[in-house]
Amino acid sequence: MNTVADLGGMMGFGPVRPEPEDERFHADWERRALALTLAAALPGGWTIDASRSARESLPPGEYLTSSYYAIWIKALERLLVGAGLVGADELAERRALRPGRPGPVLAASAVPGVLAKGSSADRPIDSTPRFAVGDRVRTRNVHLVGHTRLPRYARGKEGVVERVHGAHVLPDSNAHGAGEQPEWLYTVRFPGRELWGEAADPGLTVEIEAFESYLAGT
Amino acid sequence: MNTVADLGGMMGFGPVRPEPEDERFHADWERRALALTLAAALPGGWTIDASRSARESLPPGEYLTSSYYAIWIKALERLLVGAGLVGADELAERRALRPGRPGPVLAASAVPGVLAKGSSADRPIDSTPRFAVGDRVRTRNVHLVGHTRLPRYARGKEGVVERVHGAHVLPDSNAHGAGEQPEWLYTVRFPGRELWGEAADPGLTVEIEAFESYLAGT
Amino acid sequence: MDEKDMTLRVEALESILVEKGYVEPAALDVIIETYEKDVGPRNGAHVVARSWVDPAYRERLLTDATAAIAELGYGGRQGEHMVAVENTADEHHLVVCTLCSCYPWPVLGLPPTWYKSPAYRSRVVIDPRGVLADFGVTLPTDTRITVHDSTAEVRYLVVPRRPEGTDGWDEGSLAALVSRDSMIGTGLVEVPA
Amino acid sequence: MDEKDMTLRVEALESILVEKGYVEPAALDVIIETYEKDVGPRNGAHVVARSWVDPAYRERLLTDATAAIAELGYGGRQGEHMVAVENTADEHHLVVCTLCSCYPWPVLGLPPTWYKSPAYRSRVVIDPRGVLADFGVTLPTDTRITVHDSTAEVRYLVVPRRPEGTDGWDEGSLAALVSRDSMIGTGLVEVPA
Repeated sequence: MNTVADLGGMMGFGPVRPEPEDERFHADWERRALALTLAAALPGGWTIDASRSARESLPPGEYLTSSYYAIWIKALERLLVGAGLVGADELAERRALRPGRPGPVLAASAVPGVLAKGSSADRPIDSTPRFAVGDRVRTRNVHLVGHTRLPRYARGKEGVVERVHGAHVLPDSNAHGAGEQPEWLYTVRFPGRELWGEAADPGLTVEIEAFESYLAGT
Repeated sequence: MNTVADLGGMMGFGPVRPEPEDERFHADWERRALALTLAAALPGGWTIDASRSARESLPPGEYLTSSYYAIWIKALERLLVGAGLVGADELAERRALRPGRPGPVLAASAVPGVLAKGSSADRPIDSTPRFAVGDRVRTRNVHLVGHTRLPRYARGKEGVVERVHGAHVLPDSNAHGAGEQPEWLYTVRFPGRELWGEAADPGLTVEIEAFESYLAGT
Repeated sequence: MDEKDMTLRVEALESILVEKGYVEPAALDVIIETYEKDVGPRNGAHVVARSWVDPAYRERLLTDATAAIAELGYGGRQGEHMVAVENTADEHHLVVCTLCSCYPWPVLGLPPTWYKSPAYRSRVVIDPRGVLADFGVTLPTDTRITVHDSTAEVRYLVVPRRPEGTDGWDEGSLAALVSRDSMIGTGLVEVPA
Repeated sequence: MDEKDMTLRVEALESILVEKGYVEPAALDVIIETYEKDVGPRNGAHVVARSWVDPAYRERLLTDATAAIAELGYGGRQGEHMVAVENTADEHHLVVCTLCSCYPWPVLGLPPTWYKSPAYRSRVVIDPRGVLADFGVTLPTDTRITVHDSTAEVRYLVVPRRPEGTDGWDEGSLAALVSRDSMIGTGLVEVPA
């Protein structure tokens, strides 16, 4: 989906404002927003790809005027309503109106293990990788209505395969409940001039991770 | 400039909401916003290109959450402050704090003539057009920090010259007070698939107007 | 957006500009009256209807729209460089300004809100049939669609297809059928049932 | 954004989720404590300092960062697929996620606000030197810059250059020099004057 969340190369957002290393949260609600987002994923049952899709699908003006933890909370509310776990009326009234649905809950005792384990995106696959390190490839010019992870600035561009990772879960499919459909994942490097034209910094290289279906040979 | 105002191909803005033909304004302030914007251009002395640049340079989140007449007013305020005609303090206090600077003013009696005359962008030029109708051209992949009128979706794309207009004022230069620097202006047509990839509507063609410096041969 | 604050903000700006001597209030009234009463889509409908009844005029309109439109007394601001494009059974035209709000004022007046909205500007160049559906318009799948993105000072007028069952109608009756949307390409002209 | 309303909104959401039995409040506290106290950029600094003092570890880190980082006890959520890239006199690395906020949590903790901001995400891929200037960092013009846009589940750790004048320093003293920003690429490591 071509959303305002796909920010690479956009202009007009002003300077970057550095921040001290120990400034982890700016308000207590940010702490709770982080924790709620992580904890609700278990009863919610959605994938990380569905979460990202929900965030980037917020109304564009709202996305750009919300802080990132606010984006998380707004997307979490949508996911909860979408999954039927919370009613829109409950969010509007800001209180529970009905009992919850039974299901898995993240116990405090399970948290360290869950965070330490993480969630690998690597999956077995039957095919061999189509591309090898050093191959020239061209990204496809695709404009999907659904979730995708090929940024707009890197579409239809020629680059070189820099790394071959394993076969990873395909976000385009997994975000929409259409299965993991793992694909080979590559790091592809592009000269700045290929992405941004002749005026680009001559010393600039940009790398992205690209799934095999994002790529064609040249 | 790659701004959020460059909207072609973006997604997530919801349905288009038709409106009756006689619904010209939705509030009285919209009427005044229109008239102020037109009338202030004479004392302001800015070009239409500078006006467009001011509008698209509003903070991106503000641009997307403002109605179009609100965008006009916010840009007008910036232009007035930029030209030194109004102080930021006057806008903040919402009243004049100092006398104005003498200069041209649009008289009521002059309005019909000014609107009827308009303002042609056509200029004399010494060169002959580099491209002719039917020529294949490729738009340049440029990402200027300043104002430009080559939409992002049509950069680095191959098309065919459909019309050759006269030599017109170049917005890229004129918006920033660097002179009119007229260039030949062309209409270029692109198959939908060139712009949006294989999944595009096979019957779609998109045309843009492109200045000569936006184009290269193929 | 806060409508009440916009009212106060614009009132304040007007009073600042008037007090500082940059703007003459009567000039504002003339501008508003011009675009509220005189300049609007009935001008374009006149042009379209004339092209339907007068083949020589149609030819001039399609060859040099600025001059042909001036023949009927329309022109000026935001219509200095006009191009007319004619819908046919094979090809349907749509007009947009993806970058801002460029629109042919002398023939269509001020643009409607939707024309300036991100929803229209973003989508019509990539999914024109989806946009047409929002207007209740469905074209045959084999009708080609050409979208004109007004990225410079050229302005487009779509000449819609003359509906069947209007043989012998006079120019005024035909003009009454021509909607604003049909001259942008988001509507078709139909004879009321 | 209205901070007070966000406070009320998040409180309400928490109470709804707790009352409906979806969330255990104590689990929230453990999550917060983990990322506020345990998991942060000192982990990454440990990894970087080890790579500076132990050439064999450096080699393992650059070959298989996930495994090398696990050797020091770090790993898990948002660090499942790590790649380490090393700054040199010729090449400087920067990490971004233009699409959202992907970041190597086990080694750097939660991302700073600026890392998730449109200002950083939009600009660092097209104007990295401009972004570095916002951090007060100027690189020699002939230093090449490689920007890593984390568009999938691979996460990057930048190994900054070890500053001169630190020969013989032990791992702990070196780690104390390594800032979070230097491991994203927006900072350099320097010995305090």
